[in-house]
Amino acid sequence: MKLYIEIAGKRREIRLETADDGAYRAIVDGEERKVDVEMLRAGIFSLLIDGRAYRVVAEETPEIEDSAVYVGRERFAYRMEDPRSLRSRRRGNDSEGGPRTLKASMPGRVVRILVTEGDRVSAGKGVLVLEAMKMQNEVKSPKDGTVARLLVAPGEAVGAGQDLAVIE
Amino acid sequence: MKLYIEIAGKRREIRLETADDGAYRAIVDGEERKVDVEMLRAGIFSLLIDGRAYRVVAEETPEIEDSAVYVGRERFAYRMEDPRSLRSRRRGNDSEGGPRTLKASMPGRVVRILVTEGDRVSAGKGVLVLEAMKMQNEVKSPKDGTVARLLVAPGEAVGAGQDLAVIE
Amino acid sequence: MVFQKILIANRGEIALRVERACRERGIATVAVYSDVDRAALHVLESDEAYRLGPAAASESYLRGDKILEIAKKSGADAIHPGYGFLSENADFAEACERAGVKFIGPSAKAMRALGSKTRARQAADAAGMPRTPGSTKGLVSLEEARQVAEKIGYPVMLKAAAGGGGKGMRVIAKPEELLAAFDTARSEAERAFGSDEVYLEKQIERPRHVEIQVLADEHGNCLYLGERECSVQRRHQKVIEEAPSAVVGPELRQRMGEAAVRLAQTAGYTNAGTVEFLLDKHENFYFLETNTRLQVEHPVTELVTGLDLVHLQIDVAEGKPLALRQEDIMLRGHAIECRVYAEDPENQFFPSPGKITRLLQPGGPGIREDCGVYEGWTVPMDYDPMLSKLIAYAPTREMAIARLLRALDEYVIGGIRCNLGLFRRILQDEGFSRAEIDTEYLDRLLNGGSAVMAERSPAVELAAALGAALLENSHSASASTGAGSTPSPDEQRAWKQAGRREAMR
Amino acid sequence: MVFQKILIANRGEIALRVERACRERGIATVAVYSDVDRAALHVLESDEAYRLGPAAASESYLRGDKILEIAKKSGADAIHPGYGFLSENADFAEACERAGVKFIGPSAKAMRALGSKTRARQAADAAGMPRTPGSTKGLVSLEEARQVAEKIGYPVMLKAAAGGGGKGMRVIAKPEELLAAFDTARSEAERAFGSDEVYLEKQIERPRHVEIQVLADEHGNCLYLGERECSVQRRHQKVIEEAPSAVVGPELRQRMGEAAVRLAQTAGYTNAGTVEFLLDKHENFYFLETNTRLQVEHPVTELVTGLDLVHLQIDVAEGKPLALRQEDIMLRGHAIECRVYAEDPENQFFPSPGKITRLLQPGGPGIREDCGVYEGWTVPMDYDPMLSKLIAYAPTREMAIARLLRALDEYVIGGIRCNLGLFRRILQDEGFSRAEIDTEYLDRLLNGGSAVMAERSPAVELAAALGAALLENSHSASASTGAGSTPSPDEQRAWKQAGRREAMR
Repeated sequence: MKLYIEIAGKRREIRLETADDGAYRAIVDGEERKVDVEMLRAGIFSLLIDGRAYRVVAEETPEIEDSAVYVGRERFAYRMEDPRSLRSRRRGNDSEGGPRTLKASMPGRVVRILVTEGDRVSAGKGVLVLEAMKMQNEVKSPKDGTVARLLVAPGEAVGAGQDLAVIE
Repeated sequence: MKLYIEIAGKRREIRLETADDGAYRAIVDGEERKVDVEMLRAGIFSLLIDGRAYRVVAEETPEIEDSAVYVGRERFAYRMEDPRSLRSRRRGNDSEGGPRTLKASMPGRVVRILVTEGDRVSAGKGVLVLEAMKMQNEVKSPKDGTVARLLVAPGEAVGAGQDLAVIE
Repeated sequence: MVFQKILIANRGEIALRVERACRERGIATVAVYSDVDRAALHVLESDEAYRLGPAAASESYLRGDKILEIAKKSGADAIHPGYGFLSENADFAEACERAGVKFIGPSAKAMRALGSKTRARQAADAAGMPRTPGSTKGLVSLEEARQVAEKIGYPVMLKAAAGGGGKGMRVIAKPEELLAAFDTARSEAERAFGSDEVYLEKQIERPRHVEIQVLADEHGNCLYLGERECSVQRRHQKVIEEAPSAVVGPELRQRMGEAAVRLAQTAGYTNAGTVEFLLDKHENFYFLETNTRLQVEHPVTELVTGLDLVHLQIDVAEGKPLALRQEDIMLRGHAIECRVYAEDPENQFFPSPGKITRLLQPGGPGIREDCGVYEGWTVPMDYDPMLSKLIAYAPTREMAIARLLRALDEYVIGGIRCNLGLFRRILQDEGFSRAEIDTEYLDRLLNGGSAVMAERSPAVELAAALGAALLENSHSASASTGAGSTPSPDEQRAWKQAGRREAMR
Repeated sequence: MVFQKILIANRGEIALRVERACRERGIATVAVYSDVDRAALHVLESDEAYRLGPAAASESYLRGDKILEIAKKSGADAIHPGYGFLSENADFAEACERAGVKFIGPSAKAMRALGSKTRARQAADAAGMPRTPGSTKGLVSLEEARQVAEKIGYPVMLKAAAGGGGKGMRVIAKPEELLAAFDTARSEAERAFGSDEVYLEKQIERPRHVEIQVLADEHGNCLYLGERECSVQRRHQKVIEEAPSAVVGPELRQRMGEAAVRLAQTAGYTNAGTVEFLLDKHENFYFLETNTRLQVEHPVTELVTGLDLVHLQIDVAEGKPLALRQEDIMLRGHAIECRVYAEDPENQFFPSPGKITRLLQPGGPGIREDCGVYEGWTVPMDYDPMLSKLIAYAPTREMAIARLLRALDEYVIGGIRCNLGLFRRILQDEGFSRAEIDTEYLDRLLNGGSAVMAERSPAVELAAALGAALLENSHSASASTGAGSTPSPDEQRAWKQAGRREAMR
């Protein structure tokens, strides 16, 4: 299995091969590494690389686009590019101009909506208010424009990253 | 789903029914109980029965015949009799007379075998020695008889309950 | 009397904390829960549990009437309110008294005397205790506010008398700001606390927040159990607390402690309570307010005194006289607590409720964790974001810091964002090591540029890349066998064998 | 000097314990492991890890040569031996000295002086310390054994000079038993310890086992850190330990402590060590033996003194003079430790290695767990059965007992048998509550009939039956969807919804 991974600001090519005895070989960016792997339980590995020990823990994020591993205490978000990988996804790129979709910055509940469809808004103007864990947060318009659509209603619970409104 | 269960010295009939709304109804020995169930994670339940709270934890034993649950700190071994249940098994009954199979009382390693096939042994005579965790344990003949078969060799690792020898 | 059954009118780690104390005394516990808390730990570990209502606190944990009804129905002798929710609600305490259910805390009367900040300031004056200059009654007009501010000198703090947790508080640097602040603070106070009473006090320059734990029985005995320093705050919310304070010596401790005891006794206070002070750099201390309940940060006091505050609360509520005298209270070693929150320090500290998909907890010498969550638990969005309290004890402050950092290295919370990284940053900061902290310390640290990223060695990055690849590999493997994201025992075995053969070279 | 890197020549909880201390000091750690320990926690939490060899200790953790080679190759400054394995091996300590790798423990010379029980008895005489009557040299003949036994009076104990952990020990009640015992003990000692030296001592009637923790630096300073009572034993193996002893007052503590310090100083002892005594009911104490290493039960001393023994060991090994004086050592509160073993108290205490399929660990106030295992770990059959040490601290002995019982209630270890139930039985025993314990206490308790089964209320039995049924139901459900024994997220969700609707009525 060969895969490309974007992690810690680098793009790496990793080949994992099953050797004849059922074991693995790893070639990272063309360089073969001596790696000893032990899975303690699902998603928790002990890696020994040149004698150094690393505790690698999968975060097990529910969202596919948001994969991360911990090495010791450090969190590394990553993105796979292997077409065979289940988790490989392209992120939708927001175009710079054109309509912009307002997304929820945190999971929460919509407590107030400050505009109505058709309103003109300027960049930085509050569009609606989310509340979670006793903290209110005003979601602001990213640009000057018109409120094309409101996708949520007051009282509605939203997840992080959920679309809230479209500004044209 | 209806099942029979032997637990804490009692045989109980339990009917679990899925109600129309996807919920459950429990009838235990003909009596309907008000039970509120919440699974915290696989094998860990919170039960509320008439307001009392119980933490029920599945032991997740690897051996099918050896199922147990903990209620709080107390361990309850149980045996299912539901033919639909995966785990329902009949225990093989050792016949009182006739050949007797010596079983390992603990997982361990066979360190010495004290008899050879064909030897006459009396009840209580040591047949072999198992070692685990720095403790040696002599496995003894359960009856007067002849060593019909030795099923293990010195140095061999055995699991708890594994057959070691047959005494006729 | 000895309680047979206690209802715990709270949730999260504090509910579990109280349940554990009850179990240690052979007292049965009654838990209450809202709909989103049915699977919470405090329900799992209780002896009885009853539903309160929907998620919103106003329909569940704040419903004193329902809670009292459950207490009576279940035959509870007493109610422990924890902190937050109904813990400082004098009406609820009074309703308990009337219903013959013991409220584990001060009397409604003492709570009223010390609960309002203005009344507490009057009590401080009566007890002859230093407080910040300013008004001791609600301001009736902007004109009065102007006069007071003029007299004590700017900058001043405008505060809600009924406030708490940093809400309804405003710093006013110059006279021109007073008008706008006065009106908005009043209406904000009215909305948040149902009272528009506000007052003014002088702002102390770079103060430390140092508070005294007091404990009073119902027979007139009152002790102080040393101080806690809680200067590391963000938006007036405590983030890290420690005991003892690095700058409080025995003499100052005694002066502050005796002042706090005097205040408690003046108000007829009973049970555990905290008297908060601001401390300036000249060792002058100023009464700030009183918390008429157990504090979040009580464990640091427990670790340095060797006492158990919840047991002592129950002793007192059972009517026992305190078995300790002031000279029995010895402080030893140093304890530091981190409040682990579901919030994202890298994204404006936004709340981060959701499912905890991974939880590895630290342990070993000197580590105590009072945790209210578990792997698989979905942190609801409806309450306070506190997940857990991680506390380290060690012989010295320096070792306690090192120990907390070690514990943080072991700690993994996955699936939601949390503030573990913030603690690392603070605990590794030189200013914090030197105990050069005040209530604005953390804001300065956070504004002083983004965290210096721990240097990531190429080796660690390689490990991360390989770890991620291995993980994807195991995901693909299990996907192809159709077994979901958890590898089957067979697959795990295959991995193990692979590891044992020390292959991959 | 300050160590940069320490190799830990051990496994299990003690290896992790030492790793944690090193991490707190910024010292890198090197773990070693046998083939069955590749996935062990002490490997996971180390900075570097190297394979020693096959499972058998003689081919792995006892291979001093390999360990020293790894130390040199990895650039470790020092080796911490933990307890057991090479920790009391003077030849290994000497090899470390020669190789310029600091052995964290006493010098080989001091270890030899106190490691052999007969030589230690001579040292005790030299230090003017009371010891059990009997020989101070190996017995050369049965005839000599007869004479000694006659002189000190039966019953006597025949012991291996090189023995430990209760092995090679025999009680001889009358002269007729001496002949057979003498020969078998000699050959057993030869087999187990490579030395057939045996000696005789008078058996003390119903003694308590009380030991003194000592700590000596390399500059001639030596302290005692109070006592531990370890009278609860099975087959001369400690099961429960506590500090302080319920029967040792300040005066007796001082006498025993000073005697222990004298012995250590006579032998030129450095680092942490333990001097074991038998204590009779008249407060007479008799020197028993010395353990020239950190003890399993060191945490109870840490909790009552507030100190950290592993840090202190490293300080001493780094050549630092002790920063403490005897008058700084204060005992506060009470600590009790349970040694959690993979053994089956209901089946003759047979070992129970195997996979831990379920692990729920206790926490909260006053609980420390030094644990070497995790859920999913397969406990190997090749070593000591200790899984974990559960330790409770509380202001009083009574509260510590209650707290341990509370923690045991929270604790679940599934998949293998363990002795949690034994601790419940002891901690609930009246004799133990009254501290009426001696080294035969546990045998009497276990022989006094089987455990009184905790009464199982019909309600609990019903909960168990329903729990089992629900479990089978979820197994069947997942079987029918082909997802193995772990319910899928969807199924879990279905359960949750079922729960929320409060159905099942």
